[in-house]
Amino acid sequence: MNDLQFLTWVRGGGLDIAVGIFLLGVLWRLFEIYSLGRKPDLSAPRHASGASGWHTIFRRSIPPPGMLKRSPVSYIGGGIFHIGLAVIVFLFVPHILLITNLTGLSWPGLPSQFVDLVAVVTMAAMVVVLVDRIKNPVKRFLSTFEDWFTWAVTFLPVLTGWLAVQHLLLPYTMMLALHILSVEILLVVLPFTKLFHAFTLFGSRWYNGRVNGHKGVPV
Amino acid sequence: MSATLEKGIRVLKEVIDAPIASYFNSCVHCGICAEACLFYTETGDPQYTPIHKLEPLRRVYEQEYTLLGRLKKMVGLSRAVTDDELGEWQELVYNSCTLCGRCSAVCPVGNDIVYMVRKFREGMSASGHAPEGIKGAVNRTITVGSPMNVKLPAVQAQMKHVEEDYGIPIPLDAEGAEYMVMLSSMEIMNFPEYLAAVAKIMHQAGKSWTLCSTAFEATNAGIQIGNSDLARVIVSRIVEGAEKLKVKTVISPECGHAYTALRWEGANLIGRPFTFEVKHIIEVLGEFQQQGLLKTKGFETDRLTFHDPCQLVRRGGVIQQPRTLLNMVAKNFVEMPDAGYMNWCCSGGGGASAIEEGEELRLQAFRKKKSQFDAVKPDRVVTACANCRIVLEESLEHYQMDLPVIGLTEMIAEHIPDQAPHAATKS
Amino acid sequence: MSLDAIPVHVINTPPAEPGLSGNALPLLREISELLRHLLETGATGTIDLSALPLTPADLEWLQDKLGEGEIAVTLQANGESTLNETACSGVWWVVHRNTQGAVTTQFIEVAWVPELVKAHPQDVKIGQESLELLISDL
Amino acid sequence: MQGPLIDTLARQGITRRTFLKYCATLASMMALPPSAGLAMAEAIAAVRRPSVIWLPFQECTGCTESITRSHSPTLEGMIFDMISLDYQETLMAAAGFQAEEALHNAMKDNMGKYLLIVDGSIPLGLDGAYSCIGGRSNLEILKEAAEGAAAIIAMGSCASFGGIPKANPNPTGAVSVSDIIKNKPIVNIPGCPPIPAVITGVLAHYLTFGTLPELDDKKRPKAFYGETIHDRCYRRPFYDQGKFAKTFDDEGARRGWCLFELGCKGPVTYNACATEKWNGGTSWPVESGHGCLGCSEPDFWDAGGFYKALSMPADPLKIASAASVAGAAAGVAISVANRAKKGAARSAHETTGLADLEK
Repeated sequence: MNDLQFLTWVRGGGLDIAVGIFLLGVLWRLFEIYSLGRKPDLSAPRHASGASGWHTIFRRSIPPPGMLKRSPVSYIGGGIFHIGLAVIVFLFVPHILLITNLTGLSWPGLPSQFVDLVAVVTMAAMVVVLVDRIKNPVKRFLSTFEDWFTWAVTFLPVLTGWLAVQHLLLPYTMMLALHILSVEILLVVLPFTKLFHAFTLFGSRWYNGRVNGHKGVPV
Repeated sequence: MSATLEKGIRVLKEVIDAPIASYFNSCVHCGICAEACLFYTETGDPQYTPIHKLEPLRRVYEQEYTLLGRLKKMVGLSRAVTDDELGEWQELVYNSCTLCGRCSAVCPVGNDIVYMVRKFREGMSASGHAPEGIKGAVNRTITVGSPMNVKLPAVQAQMKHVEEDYGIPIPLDAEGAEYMVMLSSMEIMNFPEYLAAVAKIMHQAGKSWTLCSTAFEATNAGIQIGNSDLARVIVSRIVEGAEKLKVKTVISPECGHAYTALRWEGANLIGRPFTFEVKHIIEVLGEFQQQGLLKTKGFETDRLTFHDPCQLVRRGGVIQQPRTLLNMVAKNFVEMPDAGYMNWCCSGGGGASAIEEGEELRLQAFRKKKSQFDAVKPDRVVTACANCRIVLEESLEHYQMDLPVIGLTEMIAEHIPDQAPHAATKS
Repeated sequence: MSLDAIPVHVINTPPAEPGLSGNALPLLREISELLRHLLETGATGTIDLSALPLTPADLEWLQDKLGEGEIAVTLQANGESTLNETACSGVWWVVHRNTQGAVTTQFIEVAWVPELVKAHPQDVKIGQESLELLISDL
Repeated sequence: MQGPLIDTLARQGITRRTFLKYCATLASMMALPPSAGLAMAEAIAAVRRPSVIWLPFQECTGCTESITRSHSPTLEGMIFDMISLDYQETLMAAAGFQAEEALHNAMKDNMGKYLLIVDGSIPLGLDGAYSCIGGRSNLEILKEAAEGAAAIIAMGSCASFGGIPKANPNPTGAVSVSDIIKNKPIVNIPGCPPIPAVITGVLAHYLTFGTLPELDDKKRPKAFYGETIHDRCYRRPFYDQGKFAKTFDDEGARRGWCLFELGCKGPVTYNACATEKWNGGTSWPVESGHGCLGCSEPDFWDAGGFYKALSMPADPLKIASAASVAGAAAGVAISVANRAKKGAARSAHETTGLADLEK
């Protein structure tokens, strides 16, 4: 298989399979998790929960008072790399073209030089959180194979994408193919690892917010 | 004599629900919950990371309720939870967790870790892994009616004292009263001033109230041990008493877990909504103050600070009232760092103070509280939870700090001008 | 044949490269180094401008800095070539064009005289022979 | 026509300076140091012409056309004066047995020293019956000719990678030269057709230095195939600014914006079109308003459509709906099983008494 054949496969059959497994996994896992249900809360609410669930979904992205100082690497490093990933995935022009092709939705992107910078910053932040995971006693204690694995699976698409754009290490065709392949690996493992927090995070924050809202605890 | 691992696992299978599933799937091992837990911050021991305290529960969830977990278990990639393992986890689930809820408040993915610890304790108690200290408290509450072996005659003796000292009658089993006042054993035994304070306040407000002879004890060790069946027995007594006396509102005493048990868990335990309201005494005082029924005279001039009981702030939503009340009677009220929503626990809540073998760890964790005190150097500490109060007093003594701890209700009551019995309430 | 012969209307020409890349300044230093070398050893040197990442603005800047000298040589060899001395003596700006007039290569040559200007001995010999022949025929 | 090349050129009216200038340009193009131009000129001017055998196989003669009709016939043509082209079916006057004799003589006389140029792919199907010359299959001829070659130049995409004959479903079983010959140095000069200057450059390099130029992992001369079309494209600034033509006749197309969205394969195509251009530097595909087809890359014909943007997957949602249904079905099945399990645990609940707290 040569470079272009490899690229053709990852853009064709490979992507079909990856997207298929991703969709299958996401739906299966969402059903599996949320069908367990919960009992209605019979205690009288302090006041109606209202939008507390939604509030929490947004507010939990910001560190609570005093926590930034206690866990700066997690908050700053984590914040940067999550925002960076979002910028790269949703505001890099070739990625928008892909999304447009799939969904018909389109929006303006950012200059490629800027996205390039974001990619470098994102990778730096990811390396910092990795070093923190190795050095911080709590993170090291909690970490399992899955944590290292998912870090790599998230890092590789950024790295290969950046190398491809920068024409480093390997010919562009090969690098682009590897980039797409790494995204496919990410898609395949996402529903079955902790990366699924990209979906359950909203449910978890919402549950937490609802319970607090019910009790009148600030959310 | 019938607690088994199998029973514990079965109970866990019962209590695992969608929020727990969502929480476990959301955890990214970021370790931020550890930074919010005083048992980690004061020991530096990563095993006290809150989410780690739930590891057996996570495995039960994964192995029972996820397809991949079942496969992993089948091929030996995921070990089954063993009885010995649960035994090892006792220290993590009980001794080193006060259900303070700071972890739930900071988790970036929104996991309510305390919710899960509470549920995990169901399985721990059903498999016989609850600590002896809490088991004893539950035992006494169920058989005698109070975790500290307090019986009705002791309460009656107290009532008599108060009536004599203040000339205010204490109603018992008065049907149709607006408020039914609950006590905690701690107050009956160690802080008798509480009853007098409530009497003075009610008298000034001109509200009808009563104690109940069959349900005077508000604390619920069943919640602390994490057993709904036993918690239900205890809470049912209060529901029966309140419904028998047809009261409008049941007042939880200055006790965090009593409030949680009654206010948030009670209706769910008995499986139907209450026919009466449940309020913490501080909420009631706040209402009286707003309605102009609470009048105080004079001010404390020494430096005071307020220790927020976890169950009142993070798990209960009562944050502003104690501050308003304190400012009514104190000139020199200072807030500790992190006070309010993110206040640090006294280190002995959630049943932890009943665990003898956990004392050393508890005292170590108390250093967090101590640092808060050291930051503002108060002359006295005010709080609104008898359990916090006793834990603070004991710990302060251990660290040889001369820092009196007082109840907020008592302090308010001290500033209520003496009044003739049955005098008009509007002065 | 140039594009003009074809009835094509170009709506817009490719945009000019923006500004200076900063690559021209080091070139000046290199030229100065080559001149020093020429003076010391007599060895010539050449810089291939087409092979360097220079923008049109860079080239303009360089040309401006080097200035115009006294000698301009034009060579008609399968397209025009110009070999012009810059204001800096010994530095020659060499441009080769193809028959269409498009620039194919550009060099900076540091030499007493550009290599291409010099007559080759073999060619001189041929010239001499034909001159001899011419004389003998007279 | 033996003797120094320079004399031959002089007879054609090409002066030494013209030749020097040509060599300087060639050296610059090949990214050789400026001094190499002079060395090249001196070496080539004096060299004895090597024998070259040109074998056409399964091909369309486009490559030959490209070379022979290149922009300055005298100059590109003089490369053919540098060599002794002893066999080229399209160009040679000889025919039939005479031609075959020429081939065999050239091979015998220059055993181990001649250059072999191949254009066209080699069909392996039906024992090579799809393409025969003088009753012998291409495979047979190639093997025989390769035996005595000093080096082989595979001209065009067919000889380099199999090209269009190899396109799916490859009915003739076409393969490239390097699929067959493993023991000789091979230079691939892919392109459909390849750029004329590339082949003259490779020949000049061989004549000057006696070696083949530096090659990449696909055996292409790095000097010409070192960068992608996209890297050197004059429309690249528009790509960086996110300005794309959406159709061939929209405002963006008129303004000369990037053709990426119209399927340009520039980013994955290694060739020198953007700098060398075509037709004597007049223009090249992208400048004429059409995206690069990627013709110099292996299997370009089967790379997912000429007009589909590189970022576009072929048909990613082909199995998406089926996968979604399967996922939902799996989810529902697990949900039902989980609820049954939870229900069973609940109905088996034994109310805990005080005694049940103990083991």
